[in-house]
Amino acid sequence: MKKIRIREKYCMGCRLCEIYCAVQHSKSKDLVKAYRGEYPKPVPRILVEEKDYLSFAIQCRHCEDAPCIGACITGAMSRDPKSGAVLCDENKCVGCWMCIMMCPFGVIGRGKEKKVISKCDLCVGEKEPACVKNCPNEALVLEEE
Amino acid sequence: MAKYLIVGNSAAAVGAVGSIRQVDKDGKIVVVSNETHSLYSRPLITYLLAGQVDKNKMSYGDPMFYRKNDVEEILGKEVVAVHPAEKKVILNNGAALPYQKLLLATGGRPIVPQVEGKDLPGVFTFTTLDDAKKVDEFIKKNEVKSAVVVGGGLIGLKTAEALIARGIKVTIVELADRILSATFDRKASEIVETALRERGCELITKNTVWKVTGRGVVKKVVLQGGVEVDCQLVIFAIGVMPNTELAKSAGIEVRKGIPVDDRMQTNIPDIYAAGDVAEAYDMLMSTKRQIAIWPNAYAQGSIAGSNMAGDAKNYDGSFAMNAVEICGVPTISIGLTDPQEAGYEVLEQYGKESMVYKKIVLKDDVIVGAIFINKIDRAGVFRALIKSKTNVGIFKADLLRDDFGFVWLPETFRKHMVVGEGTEV
Amino acid sequence: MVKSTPPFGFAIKRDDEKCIRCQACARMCSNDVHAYDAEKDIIVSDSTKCVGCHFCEAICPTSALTVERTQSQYRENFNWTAEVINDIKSQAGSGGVILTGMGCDKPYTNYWDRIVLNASQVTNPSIDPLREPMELKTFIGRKPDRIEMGSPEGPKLETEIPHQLELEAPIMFSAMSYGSISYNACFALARAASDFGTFWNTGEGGLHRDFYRYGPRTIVQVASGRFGVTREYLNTGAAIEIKIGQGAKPGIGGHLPGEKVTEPISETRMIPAGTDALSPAPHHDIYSIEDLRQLIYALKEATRYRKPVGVKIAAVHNVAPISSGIVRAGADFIVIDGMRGGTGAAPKVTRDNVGIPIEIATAVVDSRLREEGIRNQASLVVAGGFRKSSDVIKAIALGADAVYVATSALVAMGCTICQKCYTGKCNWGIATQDPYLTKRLNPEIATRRLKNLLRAWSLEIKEMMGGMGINAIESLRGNREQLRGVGLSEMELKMLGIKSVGEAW
Amino acid sequence: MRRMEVDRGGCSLFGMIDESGDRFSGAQAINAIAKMQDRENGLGGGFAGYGIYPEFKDCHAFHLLYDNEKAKEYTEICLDENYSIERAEPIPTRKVPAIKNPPLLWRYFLTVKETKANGADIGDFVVNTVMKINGEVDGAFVISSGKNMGIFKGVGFAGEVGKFFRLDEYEGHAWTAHGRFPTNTVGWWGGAHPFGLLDWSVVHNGEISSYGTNKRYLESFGYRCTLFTDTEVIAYLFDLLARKHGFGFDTVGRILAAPFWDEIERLPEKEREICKALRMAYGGALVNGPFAVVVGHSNGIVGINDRIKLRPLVAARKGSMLYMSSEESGIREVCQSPGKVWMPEAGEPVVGRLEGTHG
Repeated sequence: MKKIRIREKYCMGCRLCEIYCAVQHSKSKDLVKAYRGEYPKPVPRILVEEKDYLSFAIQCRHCEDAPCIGACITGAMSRDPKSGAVLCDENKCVGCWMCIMMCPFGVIGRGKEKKVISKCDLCVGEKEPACVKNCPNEALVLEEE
Repeated sequence: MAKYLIVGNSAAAVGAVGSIRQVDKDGKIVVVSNETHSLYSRPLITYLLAGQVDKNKMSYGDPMFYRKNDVEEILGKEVVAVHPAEKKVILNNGAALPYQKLLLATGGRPIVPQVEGKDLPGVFTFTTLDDAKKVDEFIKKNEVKSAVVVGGGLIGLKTAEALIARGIKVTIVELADRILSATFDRKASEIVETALRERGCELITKNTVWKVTGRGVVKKVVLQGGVEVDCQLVIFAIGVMPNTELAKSAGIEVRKGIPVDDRMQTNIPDIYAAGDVAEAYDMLMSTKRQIAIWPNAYAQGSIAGSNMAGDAKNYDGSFAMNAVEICGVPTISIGLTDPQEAGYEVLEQYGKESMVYKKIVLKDDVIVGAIFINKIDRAGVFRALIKSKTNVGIFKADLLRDDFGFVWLPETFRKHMVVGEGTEV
Repeated sequence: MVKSTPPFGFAIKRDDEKCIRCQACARMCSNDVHAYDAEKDIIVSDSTKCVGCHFCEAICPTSALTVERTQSQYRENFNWTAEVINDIKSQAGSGGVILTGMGCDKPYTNYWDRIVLNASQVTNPSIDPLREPMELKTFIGRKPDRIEMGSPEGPKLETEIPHQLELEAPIMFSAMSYGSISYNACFALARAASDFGTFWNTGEGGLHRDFYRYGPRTIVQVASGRFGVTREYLNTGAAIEIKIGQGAKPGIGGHLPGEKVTEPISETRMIPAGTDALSPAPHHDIYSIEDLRQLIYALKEATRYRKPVGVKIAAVHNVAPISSGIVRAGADFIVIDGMRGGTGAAPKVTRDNVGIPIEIATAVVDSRLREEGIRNQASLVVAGGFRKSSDVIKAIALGADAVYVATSALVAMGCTICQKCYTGKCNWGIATQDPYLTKRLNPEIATRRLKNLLRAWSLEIKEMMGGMGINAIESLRGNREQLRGVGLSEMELKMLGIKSVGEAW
Repeated sequence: MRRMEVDRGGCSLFGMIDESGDRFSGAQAINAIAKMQDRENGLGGGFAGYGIYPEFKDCHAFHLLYDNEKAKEYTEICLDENYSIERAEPIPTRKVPAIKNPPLLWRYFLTVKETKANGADIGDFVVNTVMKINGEVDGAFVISSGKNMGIFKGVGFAGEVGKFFRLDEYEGHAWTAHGRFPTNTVGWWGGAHPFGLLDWSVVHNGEISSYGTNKRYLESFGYRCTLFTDTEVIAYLFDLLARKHGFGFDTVGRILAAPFWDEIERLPEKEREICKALRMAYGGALVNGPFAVVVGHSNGIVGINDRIKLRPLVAARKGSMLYMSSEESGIREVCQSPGKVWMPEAGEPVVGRLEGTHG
């Protein structure tokens, strides 16, 4: 499957991936509208970690042996057979946070109004995930594994 | 003939079906359940009771899961005997089901204390969909206004929360001096207790039920020491015991649960056990014991399934942990959260205003436990650190940082963590 | 008195309607221009710190930012311009030499813009480069005046051809040291040169171990500081260039401040980390042309005559005779760097006032070498402010064998010529050693862009050559008939050796 | 005398040789070139004949154009100083109505004074004389300076120029001819083709875009390009490459119309090395742009096309006769049933070699 490869040596910590991720998952999908008009403010599903000059963005790795899937008490978390992405059905998720506990990367968060989880969906349906598309330094690249 | 026979129909069964089908696309799988409902998510029953989940949406994940995986479900039947020598099981209707590989995922059943009035209408346990339906009907029929939940563990609290959501005044009775005493430390308990009280829930600790009284129907609960609590509903949630009888009768080794090896096999070949009934390896305790939580049941079922289908896989063990949100307070507890012995180091952070609580327990610079209350977002990283037994000595000071994450970990660890997952570090 | 500091040069305009408070600008600016005010939930920008590099503009996801030149102006005065006044104020404050970066920005005539090219009409056909081969292959190095073969049609080559650099297009990357630019920038130059089939130049910074594999596409420089020069270094490169001078600062040495001498740079240059790297103004073993000859042959000996050895000088008044001397001293190629050539740091007064433009220097050197009949003995590489393919083609037509580009390469990698290279705070990650900044230059992207630039210019050169009816670059070399001057004095035309527009053949 | 001449545009050219060395009348060349008259516009035509002065075969035959007697006087002083003049005479002409205002036309049969040559290469010495007269004597122009050959040219259609010079009365073993269609010049006798130096004569159809490069390249070898014509440049290139550097015509072809690099890459190693070396060293001699030339010299004639064959050149053979022409019609005019007719490849020289000679 195609996965997002993180290249920390090129991450400059601009956090635009977070911005574009949040907007991609907002109502309007428009930068200005999403940030200036939507409440609650859109939340990114990618996280930039920074320490001194080191930084990198991290989002769901869509692990081959994803512990979050088995941890899900409702079966909301599953692997999309087409893309191979680990996706969460927000209609099924009840916010038990088991997946948050199980994710070794800490890349599942509490999402919409803190009721359901929020995680990278690889922007399924788009040609390229928003973070990859908009990373100005190609620190995130989509690659076939 | 079933190639794979699974007794029990919850997390372990689902995990097993998934991994069997990864290896064996055609081998016949049969699931026997003593419940009459097709596969559903058992933890959802409190959400159902609270009205947060529709009764039509109780299925586990995709309602077509079994159909897609070509699984035959036998519902409402009890397996009454296992004949390992003949490789067959007998159902309560006398039918014999031969198998090649057998998985015992019989789970547990709630413990009901032998107190007076335990059989009165209005007294329930709460672990199955039928329980939820009965309680729901009872509440509606009797216009229940107040209830007593006996037991301040997770099931008790989730049930109490559901009842509160239904507008019922709830009193929790807990034998210990605080709720969630098994997984939380005192501070964590207090935060959750405060949240419960804020929702009008009453907590009575260091006490337990002496008797339940009422004429034809529950009227009140009398506690040890004579304290009386009026209520129309009593839920017993003081614990669960594993369903080991079947195994025992078949000559399978049984302790508290069914001990299994690292391939989830019991002492009898081709018979596996997984889930709440199994005693598997606890990494932190360095012993085999039951850890009755969903992720473990699924993982064990999955390992068992792989091995049953001939794909040798080892279970690398687990440890106690849980994630739960109670009355708007998200919590995660992992491992040894409150060791009393010497030799542990504790890092703590507590915000009085935010009610954010973070606690990390270390032994010899290795994390062995952690609690996260109200801010839980990256708890999984700590679980991974516990599991990998990483020495955190050099970045110990950073563990409590708000922005603690991968970037603080040594490069070698990051590399190790992300091998094969597309991260160049 | 009121502290009289020069007013700032830029004004930052922020469209608040568009600003989403993402704070990318605040996080990114190495000059700390932008800051987020959490209390008011706005981003405030301190224009006084802005160097006009436009990085924030580039990174702003909503295009909310514009960097403009400040509206603050002095009374109009052609003599006492704002620059003059500000320089005086700055020096009155510092008491020191004004430093700057990049090439001369003063409005001396740019002759490239005064030269036009020819094209075929009717009497000879232009050639369509998309249909016909169009050759840019160029060789740098000493050529024999004649080839000897056994018999008149004999198959045997009897003349030994000296080692040459083979270029796919007559464009190379000019010397920029590891130290003046970042590892990633060097990496991109090396890789782009290798992939494309041209050469890059180490400058006086030595060759980082990681780049030894690009040796066959590397010109290694030997400068007055001798940084990083070893026998292995010399033998790893494809050619050696002795650097005597640089167009941006003729007569001036180099100075890499100690804070830029990081561990890897210290290793590469073979100097202690943290110490200033000083390149003396002259080579202290070259006080005459005879000394230069000795160095040329010392280097040839050290490389067993397997590498072309060139000499780079700044274009100064006497450039033609000096070049002739260099060729006669044994150089296989000569590099002339014009006054618009860039630098990482130079005294402003030198940069803006010393040297001559490369156009004139190219013409007079080529003519002089031809007059002396020694043009074949050395290739002529010219440098200093080549901005576009037409500049290149005009230089070739004036007589250059190839050109060196550096500033254009930097611009391809992001540079906006803000001239603050010497501060080491380059937001584009090029002229800096700060690891927070250098990682902004992803060498893969930079490589791609450099290759694109080379490709684009090559295509344009081919288009123009095709228009002239020429399908091999050697037929353009020195072909001044293809050039005509516009608005130039007779003397300038004479120096350039070209006719005026309007003159037929 | 106007010296700046440009011969751009379409022209006709023709060459023929009897490789056995038998001589034949110049009338054939006149007829052939006249056949292609619609390729010219009457602004210039000319011929080179080889083997036409057997009685003076060891003398340099100088053909001179003079604007006036004074030019003649100066020139003759110069010639007298350096050569023993075996014979000096006007070039015989006949009246042709179309040929107007001819200059003074004289020829001299010269032997270099050994004291003057002083051991220097005779060829170079003669070249210097030509360069000197053409460059410094106002109103005088040497159009021909080889041995046992002569160039005859003028303003007018080629056929008429041939008649004017009574070429039907000469016999030679090789002839080349040219009819001009210059696009931007007034007619000048010296500017017509062939262009000659020593034994070399060049007739040329085309426009070389590399002129500036070639000119400056030649200048660095001491040539002075006074005519500013492509033809002059080609003549000097032949002189440099074939005479001075001693290359055979195949090699000259590989220099003037060099193969492309990708073709060179495909050659066997030895040949590749040679071609590469030639391109590297003789890049300045690569002639770029459309051209077809026929070059005459003492040992034969050579026809060659540019590297992508942008101008026509046809060749034919019959017995010991070799023909080359802009159009096949020119050949058919003088040889009705040639044994073989072919279109030479771009850059592939067609070589007519006088028996018993090399080159």
